[in-house]
Amino acid sequence: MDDQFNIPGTPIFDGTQARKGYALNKMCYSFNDELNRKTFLADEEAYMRTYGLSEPQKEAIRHRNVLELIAAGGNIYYLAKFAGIFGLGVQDVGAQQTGMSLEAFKEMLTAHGH
Amino acid sequence: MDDQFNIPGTPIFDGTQARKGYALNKMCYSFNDELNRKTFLADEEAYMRTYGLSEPQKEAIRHRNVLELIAAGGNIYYLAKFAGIFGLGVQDVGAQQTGMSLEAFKEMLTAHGH
Amino acid sequence: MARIIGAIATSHVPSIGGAIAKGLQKDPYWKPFFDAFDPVHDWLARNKPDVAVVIYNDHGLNFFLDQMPTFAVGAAESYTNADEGWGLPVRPPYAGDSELSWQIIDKVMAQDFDLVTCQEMQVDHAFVVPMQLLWPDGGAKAIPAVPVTINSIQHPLPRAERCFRFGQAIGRAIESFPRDCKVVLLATGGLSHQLDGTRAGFINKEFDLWCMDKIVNDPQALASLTTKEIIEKAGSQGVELMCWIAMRGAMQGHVSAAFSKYHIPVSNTGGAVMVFDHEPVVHRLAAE
Amino acid sequence: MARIIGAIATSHVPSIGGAIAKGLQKDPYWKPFFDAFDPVHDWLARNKPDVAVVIYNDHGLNFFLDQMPTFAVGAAESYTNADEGWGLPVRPPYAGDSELSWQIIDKVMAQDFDLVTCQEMQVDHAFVVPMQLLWPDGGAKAIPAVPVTINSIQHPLPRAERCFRFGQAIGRAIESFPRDCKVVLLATGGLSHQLDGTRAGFINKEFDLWCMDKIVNDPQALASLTTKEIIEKAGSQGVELMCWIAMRGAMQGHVSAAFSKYHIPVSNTGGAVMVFDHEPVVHRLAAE
Ligand SMILES: [Fe+3]
Ligand SMILES: [Fe+3]
Repeated sequence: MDDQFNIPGTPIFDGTQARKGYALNKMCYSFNDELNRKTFLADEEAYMRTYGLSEPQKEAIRHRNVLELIAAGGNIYYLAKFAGIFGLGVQDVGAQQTGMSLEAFKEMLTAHGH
Repeated sequence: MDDQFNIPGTPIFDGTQARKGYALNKMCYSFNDELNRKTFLADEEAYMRTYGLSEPQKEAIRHRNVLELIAAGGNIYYLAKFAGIFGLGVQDVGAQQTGMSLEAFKEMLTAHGH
Repeated sequence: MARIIGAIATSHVPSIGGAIAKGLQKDPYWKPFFDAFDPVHDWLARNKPDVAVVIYNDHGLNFFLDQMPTFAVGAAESYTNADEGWGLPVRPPYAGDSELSWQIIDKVMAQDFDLVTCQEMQVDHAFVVPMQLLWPDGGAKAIPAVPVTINSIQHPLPRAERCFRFGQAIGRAIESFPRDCKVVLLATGGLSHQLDGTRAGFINKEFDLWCMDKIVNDPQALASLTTKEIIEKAGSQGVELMCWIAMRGAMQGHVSAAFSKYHIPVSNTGGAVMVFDHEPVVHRLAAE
Repeated sequence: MARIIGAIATSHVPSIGGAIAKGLQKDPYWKPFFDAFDPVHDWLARNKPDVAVVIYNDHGLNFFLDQMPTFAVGAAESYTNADEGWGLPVRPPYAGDSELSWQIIDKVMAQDFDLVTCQEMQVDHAFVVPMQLLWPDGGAKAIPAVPVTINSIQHPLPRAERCFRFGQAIGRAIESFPRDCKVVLLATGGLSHQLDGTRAGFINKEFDLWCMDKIVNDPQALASLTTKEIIEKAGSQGVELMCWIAMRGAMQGHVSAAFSKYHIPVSNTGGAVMVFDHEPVVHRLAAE
């Protein structure tokens, strides 16, 4: 199915994305487990091979780039576990995707209240 | 829920049975794996403790008694994996439950064709 | 557009797989059962389906009670078989068709069925044995398949009427699939049998023959059965009839029986094989 | 007979759990949010519910895409929390109520919802954070709970209308439960937020306030929203609104808002807390 919603700036994790991203999401899901997080950090390339990531997925992981990861089929909920390895939360992830500084992103969130 | 069907000689694996039998069924489900089958055979009591079986469940396992296992919450599909450890198939299991010899049970099945 | 060209329904008892593994197809006990598949092979050779949707019940290989689905649809590129604990040789993987899987998932969810989607899935004897019966040359020779499971282990089971409507939803999903391809439905399981309790060994030839009659021309008679009635008349594992009912629901055009064979017993089971031709409604209208 | 005495809806963002772990409840950023729970605690102390049914969405702790349910119901004696990968302290287990679980499973399946039943289940921050907010003294002090999940990760999601009717089915199941007990519903998630894409950080105060108005007196206005409309107006993770819609569906008597607070932002989210009183229809009829 195409992204039938077509809402600007808003990825939809549907069957097409789920098929494309399965290996990547499975790897990120494994990061619920601390031992797996450590194994990944000890040898990222080997860990990615074990999970059979595609080359674009590997590149996106190497770049720690959330938009690339989403384009490669990643789902934000599993990607959050990848970000968690580096102590990054949803605001860091939001700042990176919008090209804002963390402070600017936080101010933008606060501004919604007014 | 009670066994709302109340069909003679016919156990119904409903919520009541599922609650009662969870540990037993989980142990039997583990027998899909050959290593687990071997670990069980090497020390049955330890294996049953690991899965937290109740005393009636342990007794039924020790007796290899299918009707007792069902009374203790076992589901026939998982129990079949327990029977499989001893090379017993569904006809052996049927013969045991009906109190027939294997030959008599098979004859009874064949007789249904006429 | 995709077209449902027909369906094949068959028993799936593990000992069939055992007989195949031991090469017992010509053994006096097994010969009448295996011989029934010659006309099925002819039908497949004549009709050349491209892909199969296999409706069956898992027996505790892929699913456990920690997370027990009512209806699940496979959405993988391929499906592995595995050890079920009783020594059947593990079969090589079967190819999936994940495009058709997602077509079914998207369109069936839109019809208010609450699916479980499985991007990874092990298929047990209820999938593998029928595939072996239909394509004896093995996994690589078989056509790609989409596995669909119906819970038959833990009550409450979905009602027969719900399974029938689930099948209808699957049928509509397939027939709106834009790829030009011929789809065959497989239903596996049954007919009457009971493995547990003091009524173990129960088989009901009369009821099985009634089902094999009704499923062609009066499927609503089957869809109207309560779960209790099915268990009374077909035994506690006779609820696998639900898979046949769902398969029949998916064919909403003209259905006729191309072949039908009943043979007692196959292991503990009333063994049945049926082949159905299906002429979809749109094609009939176009021809008129 | 069991009675639904009301409901509590609240955001569940993980950083709330982080703030609790660090004791930041009086911190200027967090104080307005946590202070909103004082009246909620008063409501709980006054109404003394015996058991909670918690409708939430799992974020990839208990469920993965190999087996992704649309609707799942916990049926365990207790529920463990676990590491989600980002350093929240793991909370002690919460007590279940498996009798009520099976009542819901049996009666909701009979209303043609295709459930996944979970006799073992890990509960993530979307269950644990609201339980901490409502019962800050911890797992042992909290009332027993039945977790109910709605898929909000992978499309197709269940439509809002389907979630509303799912809630109605749960409500009927609870109100036919023979045990004399007071049930409170919890809905967790939302309101508007978006974590992914270049629109990340999107919050829609106007829409959130509209939802908080409609959910009291005109829930059908929410149930009629399409998934696309919800994502446009509430962001891609704003679909957690489905949990609120299901909760509201379960209350089919007279509903009034006992308390309501909206606070932007809680992390990336329009933070909302609402408490509802519910007077079941049968009790109203009896009183007339
Ligand atoms: Fe079977
Ligand atoms: Fe959330």
